[in-house]
Amino acid sequence: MSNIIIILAIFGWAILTYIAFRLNKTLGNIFVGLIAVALPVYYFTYVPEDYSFQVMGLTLQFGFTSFSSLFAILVVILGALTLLYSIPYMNKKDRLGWFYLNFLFSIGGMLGILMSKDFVSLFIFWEIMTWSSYLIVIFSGKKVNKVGVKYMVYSAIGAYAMLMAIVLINKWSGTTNISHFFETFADYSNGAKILSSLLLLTAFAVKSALMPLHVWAPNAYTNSPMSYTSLFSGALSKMGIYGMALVAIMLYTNTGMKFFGEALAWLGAITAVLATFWAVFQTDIRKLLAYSSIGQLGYIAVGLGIGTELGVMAALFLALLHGLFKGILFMAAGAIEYRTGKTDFSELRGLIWKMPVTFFSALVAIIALAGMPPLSGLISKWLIYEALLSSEHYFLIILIFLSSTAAFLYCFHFLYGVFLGQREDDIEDVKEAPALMLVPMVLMSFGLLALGTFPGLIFKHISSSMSYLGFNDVTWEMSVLTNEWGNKIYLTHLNTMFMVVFAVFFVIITLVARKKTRRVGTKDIANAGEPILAEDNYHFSQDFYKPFWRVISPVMKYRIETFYNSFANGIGEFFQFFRRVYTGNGQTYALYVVIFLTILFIVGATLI
Amino acid sequence: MSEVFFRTKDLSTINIMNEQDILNKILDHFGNKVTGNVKREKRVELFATTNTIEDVLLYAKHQLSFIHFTQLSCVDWIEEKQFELVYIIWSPESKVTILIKVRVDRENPVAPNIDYIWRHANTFERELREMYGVQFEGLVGAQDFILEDWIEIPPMRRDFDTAEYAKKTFFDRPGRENARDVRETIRQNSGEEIPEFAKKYSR
Amino acid sequence: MVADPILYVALPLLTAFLLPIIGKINKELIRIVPGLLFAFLVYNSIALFSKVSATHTPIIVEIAGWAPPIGINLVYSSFTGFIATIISVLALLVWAYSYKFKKLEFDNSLKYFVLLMLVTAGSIGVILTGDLFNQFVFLEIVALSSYPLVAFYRGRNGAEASFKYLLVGGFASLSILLGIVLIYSQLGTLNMADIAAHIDEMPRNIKIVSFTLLFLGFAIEAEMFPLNGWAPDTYSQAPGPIGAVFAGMTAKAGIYALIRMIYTIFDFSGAFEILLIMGVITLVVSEGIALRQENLKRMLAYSSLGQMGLLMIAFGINTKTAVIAGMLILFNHAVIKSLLFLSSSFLVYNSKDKLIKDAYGMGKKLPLTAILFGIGAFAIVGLPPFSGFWGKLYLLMASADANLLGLIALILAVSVIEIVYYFRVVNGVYFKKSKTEIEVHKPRWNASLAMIILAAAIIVVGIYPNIIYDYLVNAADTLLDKASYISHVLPNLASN
Amino acid sequence: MDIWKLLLTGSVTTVLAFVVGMLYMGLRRKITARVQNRVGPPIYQNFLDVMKLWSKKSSINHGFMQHVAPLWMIATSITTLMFIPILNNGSTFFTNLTFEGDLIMLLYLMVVGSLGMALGAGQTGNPNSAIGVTRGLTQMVGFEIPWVMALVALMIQHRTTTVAGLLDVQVQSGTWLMLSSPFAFIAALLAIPGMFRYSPFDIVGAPAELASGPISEFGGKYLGTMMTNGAIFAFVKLTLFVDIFMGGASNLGFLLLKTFALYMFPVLWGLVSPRFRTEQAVRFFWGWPVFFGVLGLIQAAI
Amino acid sequence: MVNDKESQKIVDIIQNFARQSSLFVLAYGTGCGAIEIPPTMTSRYDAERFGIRGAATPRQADVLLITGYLATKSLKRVIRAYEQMQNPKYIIGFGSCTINGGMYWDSYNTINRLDMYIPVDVYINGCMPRPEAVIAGFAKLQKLIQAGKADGWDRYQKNLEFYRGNQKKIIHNWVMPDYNW
Repeated sequence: MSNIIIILAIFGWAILTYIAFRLNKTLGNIFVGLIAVALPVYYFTYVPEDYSFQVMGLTLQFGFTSFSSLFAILVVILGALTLLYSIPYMNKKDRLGWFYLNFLFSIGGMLGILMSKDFVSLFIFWEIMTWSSYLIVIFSGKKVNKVGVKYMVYSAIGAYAMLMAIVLINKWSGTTNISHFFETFADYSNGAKILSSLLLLTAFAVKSALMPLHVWAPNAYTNSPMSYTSLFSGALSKMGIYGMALVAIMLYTNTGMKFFGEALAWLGAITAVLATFWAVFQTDIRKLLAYSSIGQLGYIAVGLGIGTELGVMAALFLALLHGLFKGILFMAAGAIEYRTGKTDFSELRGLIWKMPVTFFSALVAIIALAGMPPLSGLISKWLIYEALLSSEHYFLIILIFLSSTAAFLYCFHFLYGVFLGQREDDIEDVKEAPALMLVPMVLMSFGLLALGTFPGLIFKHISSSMSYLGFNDVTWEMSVLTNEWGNKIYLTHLNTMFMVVFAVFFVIITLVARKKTRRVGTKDIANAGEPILAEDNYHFSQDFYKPFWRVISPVMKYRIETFYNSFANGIGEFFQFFRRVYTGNGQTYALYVVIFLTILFIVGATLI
Repeated sequence: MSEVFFRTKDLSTINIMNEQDILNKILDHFGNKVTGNVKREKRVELFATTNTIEDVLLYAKHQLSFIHFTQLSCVDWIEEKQFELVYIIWSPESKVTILIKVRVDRENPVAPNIDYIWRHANTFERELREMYGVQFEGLVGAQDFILEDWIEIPPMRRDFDTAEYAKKTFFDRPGRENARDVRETIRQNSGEEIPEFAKKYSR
Repeated sequence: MVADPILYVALPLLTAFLLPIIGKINKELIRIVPGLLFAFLVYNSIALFSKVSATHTPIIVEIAGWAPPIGINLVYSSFTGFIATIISVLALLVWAYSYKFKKLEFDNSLKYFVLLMLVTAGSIGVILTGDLFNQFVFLEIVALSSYPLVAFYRGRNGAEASFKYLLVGGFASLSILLGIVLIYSQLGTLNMADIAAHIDEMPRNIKIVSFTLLFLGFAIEAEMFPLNGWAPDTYSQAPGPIGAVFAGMTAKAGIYALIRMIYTIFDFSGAFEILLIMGVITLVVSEGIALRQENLKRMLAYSSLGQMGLLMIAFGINTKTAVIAGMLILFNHAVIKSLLFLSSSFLVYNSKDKLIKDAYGMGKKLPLTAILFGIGAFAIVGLPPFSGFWGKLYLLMASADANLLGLIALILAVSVIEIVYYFRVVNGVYFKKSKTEIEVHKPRWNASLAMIILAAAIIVVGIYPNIIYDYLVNAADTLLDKASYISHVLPNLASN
Repeated sequence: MDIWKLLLTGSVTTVLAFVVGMLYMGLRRKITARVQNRVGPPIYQNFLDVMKLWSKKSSINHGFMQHVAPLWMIATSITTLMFIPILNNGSTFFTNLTFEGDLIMLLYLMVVGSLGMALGAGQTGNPNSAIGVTRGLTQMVGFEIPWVMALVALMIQHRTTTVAGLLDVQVQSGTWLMLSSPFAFIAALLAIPGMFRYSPFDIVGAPAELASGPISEFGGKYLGTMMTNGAIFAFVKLTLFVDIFMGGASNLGFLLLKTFALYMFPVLWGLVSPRFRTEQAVRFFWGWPVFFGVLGLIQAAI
Repeated sequence: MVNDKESQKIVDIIQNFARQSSLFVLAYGTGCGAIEIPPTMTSRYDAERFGIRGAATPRQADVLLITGYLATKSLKRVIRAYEQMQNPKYIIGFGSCTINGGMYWDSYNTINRLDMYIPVDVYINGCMPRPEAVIAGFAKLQKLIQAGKADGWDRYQKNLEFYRGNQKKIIHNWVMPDYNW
């Protein structure tokens, strides 16, 4: 019972929070703060119990598995931190009660998905999550149709694919129990195997924004408030990964249908490459991060697709890690938006002087995102490469490498465009973000730092959850990574070495000519002797990667969005034709009746 | 004016005219507002006023195919208390250069802006504004063009004494007065020999 | 108090005739008396329905004491009772909603309530009766009272819509009547159970012809494509609550007649397929047309036609799950579409053309109505935890059981289209700025209460559908069990 | 791991790398001069340059990131150096941390410096620096692909991801990998000039166009650190390449010989090439080098 | 660090040696003298053998080479470039225009004596001086540096008032940042 209580409590609390906000803003904020604290505390202390009941002749079952609890950790931690972050971030806006209602509903929906043991309850919570996130996507009231409805339509396509799979599974196996489905999956006919797995993969691919179905993601991530986007990209998209992992791995272990895994891996790789390329050319920080999210989710799909032990480990590790660093980055973007009201690269510059803490959190996140030592991103990248190498995916690894190298481009663009470059007078009154916004970012940065040297902290959970997926005896060490060929890297040595050399040279370079080292303003630059006037700003923000664009533009011209749009228009036009049937003329209608009668006679005479 | 402006003649149909024809055409068209003479071969001189100069230029450009604006210069007739603006245009058809001279008052030098006829006239006008102080009505462009922070009278006016100004503003190096070899002076001042290899190449 | 199926028909008819006289006593009574009547009908339904679902045997009432093959009888089974309950509750809510309707002056309200009662009585009569000709009569009552309701506002458009309805409805009546005549000429009986028992005796040709004629007539009332040309006009021209009445009552009566004919009277197995195919066509075409509608009422009307298509599909599949799904959809359609019609009529209350554009920006001005409309939209596209979801799920499960994979995909694709046009409207209501200044008409407490009850029903059933699940199973059993229907109505026949 | 021994051997390796790298760069200047019919600076000229830069009496920075950017680079270079086997004869003196990392890690470790540089350059506020960085990163996307293709081919073929493992393969078989996997070698070799950013791939820091690009605001001790880093990193890259493709070296003499021979390739190529624009450079790398990389992958797969 | 005077001397000698043998030149190529720089640096005269090479920006440069006349407008840029260089830094005035105005001695717009505005360590005379003369000038500068006498940067720092006064005399609209070391 205690399982379902956590969700019902969240939904109930959501409504209470709504009421509290109607009464008083401060009271509402207190309610939000309370649940942000209570959620992790409750989650990490309660004893899980299974629970089931009957609805409409269907059995709904609830209970965490060792696999889903891994994601639940992410949801709970990120949910709590984003809630805390939201309190100052959203403070100036209206309709807060509505916002938090949906916020908590989507957290509840996610936890519900994770604790659903049957498909129907999974679907119900999936849809609750979808519409609550949709309501937040359109919360700002901007681009509601262009972005919001698009998001809802793609989500619906995914969800309905899942629904179709559910009813088919229900028919084939007589129950909607998830584990029963996977156990009996091997007995299905080939068509059933392919159909059900394809439908489920489609469903989960939409949420995790895999390539042909990613179209909604950039705009939806951009349009929702940043405090929610942290959760959206960090945790909500992981629900797709959760389902995809289940399906992909179960397919592998039960049937050995390698083709699906390969296809998934290739899709993931293409997603990673194209999304990264798009991210490189974005001019809005939120969009950049959104495309980057899609790319990272592509990596995860690759890891799941190859389906070896290292691959799945990499995917799960990256899934958690992505929650952390993309959480930080979206929060940083939110902090910038909160303080300056701008998100476009052409308007932002030099914020490191004003928001150093935000900068260093973002820097840590970016280093992790780019996969550089000494942070934890290296581990996820390393695991993916080693998995690809040992499973001999020659070309996938090249694609992934292309993507992650191109990722440096947007990483630099983000840091430079926002934080570095010349200072401008209009940021003079910008202040560092409020403490409550910084705390989540800094906490997560520490998490990234710790995981960079001691990934074992999270490998512990991953190995136990991988046993659920059929990988028993996953070996892991606190800070040593081993690939399938027995090659190891010692993270402690690597990171200590780096830090020590860094520290030694830091001392040297700081001490040499210390008294004669001056810090000058960013307008004091070597500019062919021309002094930069107060009204000038030489920040580089236009056509940032023009040469790169010239190289890859032949490929990037083709966008799948155009195809989708023309398809949708085509449907509209097609039904416009039918609209002419309803002429509005009574005689025509009478004629229809006669014609219908004639046809019915003919059909009836032959058919009945 | 707009009539003239928009009705451009097809260049291919124009007969190649000599200097006298051009002069006659202009004088016929403008009557007594413009005077002029043929100075020498391929060169026509016209005298216009600030009121007629735009019409003359437009007429010459669109009717007589003087499509090339060569230069706009200025002469300081300080004795007559006048500036003379010289508009130089040239036709690729007849290969004739026309100098159109316009006198403006030196005390209040104002002339019409013609950079809508030729875009690059803007540059000449800004230069004249800065160097002579001639004001062109409605001229757009930064005030500081070549000179920065100039606070004296415009330097190309004849009443501006540039040597005196240089003496006053910049520092003269002693020894500049006679025409002695500089190396001699340096040797004298610092007592240093000219290096051997430098001697080889010295005159 | 007494509870009897006969009261469903008798009381409203009686009250309808007495209402002008009552109005002479006190004008306020004109508004109050129908309410009392509808409240009684609701009580009647609950009492009867609990009895039926407890005993699992239908209540059969023989009018004037004649035994069924000869006399007219009313059959109140789990199936018919369920629909009758929905209709009566809906009638009560519509009354509550239109009590103190602004445009209802004394004369108007008299007409309005009389017609409302006639429609209710007719609809319930169609559902309860066990006699084919009697069903025709009730259908005519429904139709005849619907025509003036459509033209209630006396405008040119209303008259035109009403005339179209009249024209097509005339065809329906004619064709039903012909069908009945044919059957009577062959079998000499009009009782449904009796016909069903002796349908084998009919010559095949005449059976087909009569079936075709009846099918055509009922299909017109059930708004089947392409016979539903009248429907969008009537929905959009009638007063707001009447849209709900059409969607919740008359259309239900039509579809019921169709179902009863196909399930019970005739024994054509191909009929189900025809129903299924026509349902699919109706669904796809109507929803597709709704996609680009600019008129809010018409959009809702086309959506309603689509729902009718869904119903036809559900009953066309002809399995138990499918019938349960059909009942659920019937319930959802009645509740949700009524809510949508009722709330949308406030959103575009003072607008002349009832365009979607005119509802823009109403989210701020009419917060309650807008949120209720939003709930309706969320429910009708089948998002959990609203009741629309269960209907859709069951329909899909039924299609899956019948191996209709393409149908599943089609229904889901149409649902996506539904999402597009409904969410556009909801977004517009909340986030777009209205270009023209339209005076806002706020719902009174009675209207709000009616809508809130509907919304509450949506949410409650959505969260805990078990409360109606058992009734649905009973109803499905009852509908599918043709033999027991015959044996209940004609106990003598079985013993023969 | 004996930490004191690591300290000793690590320092010696670093000094070796510094000296060799500096001399190579001096040689490059000398060779360039000779090719251009000049006398050229003395071979030790770069030591003087670094000394001069370190003895500058003042230096400026534009903020913390610029202050730490050179450190970031040099820490990267030295850390990378520690993970690269200098000799292939199992000499414990130059082992350092060789067996505690692998090639994938090295690939990522080697770009950390670029990020540090990029951030430092970004904070200076000089647009030329940022433009240079974008060009550098773009070019990196170009040359990393053939380079990684070559490495992947070798790694999968020999089923090891460590440099030491690849060295062992060559020592045991007695054949250099450049001979047994010629296509991978060609792909990697063509990527080398890009890594060194020598002409024709020197648009990143083109002095006349971009005022030396990313380093345009670095002077004094910062520039000195960067030049030091450049020397060490050049040695790192050359040694890594020699280890992977040319069988490593059993003593320092061979090491110098092989690395010098390898170093001459980008130097001499650069001498006779004009400058590529950024997109031309990327197109170049994604052309023939990638083609050879694909051939190498196919060879490895077969 | 090293406080002892004797050892400081040794350090100075070493440092000065490094400084004199590695001169990064920022060429301020305004006048006609700029055309003399390419032959100086390329194969005919090859200044690189003395450790002289070009620098792209003032931050990296040691020597500011002013090749010819300076208009008042370009003087501003020269001062700016000079102030951005890192100590120790040297200036070579190149051609007679920098010495006494040369042929522009009476122009309203070109300065006459460069050393009144920024501290010049070495003048190379001639109009224009040939590359040999340029290299001779550099050799002279190297000698001065080794002897520790090339202290123009120090003079500038100490007499900043004087130089600023002269500069501001012709640059009326003073928008430059302060010289802060």
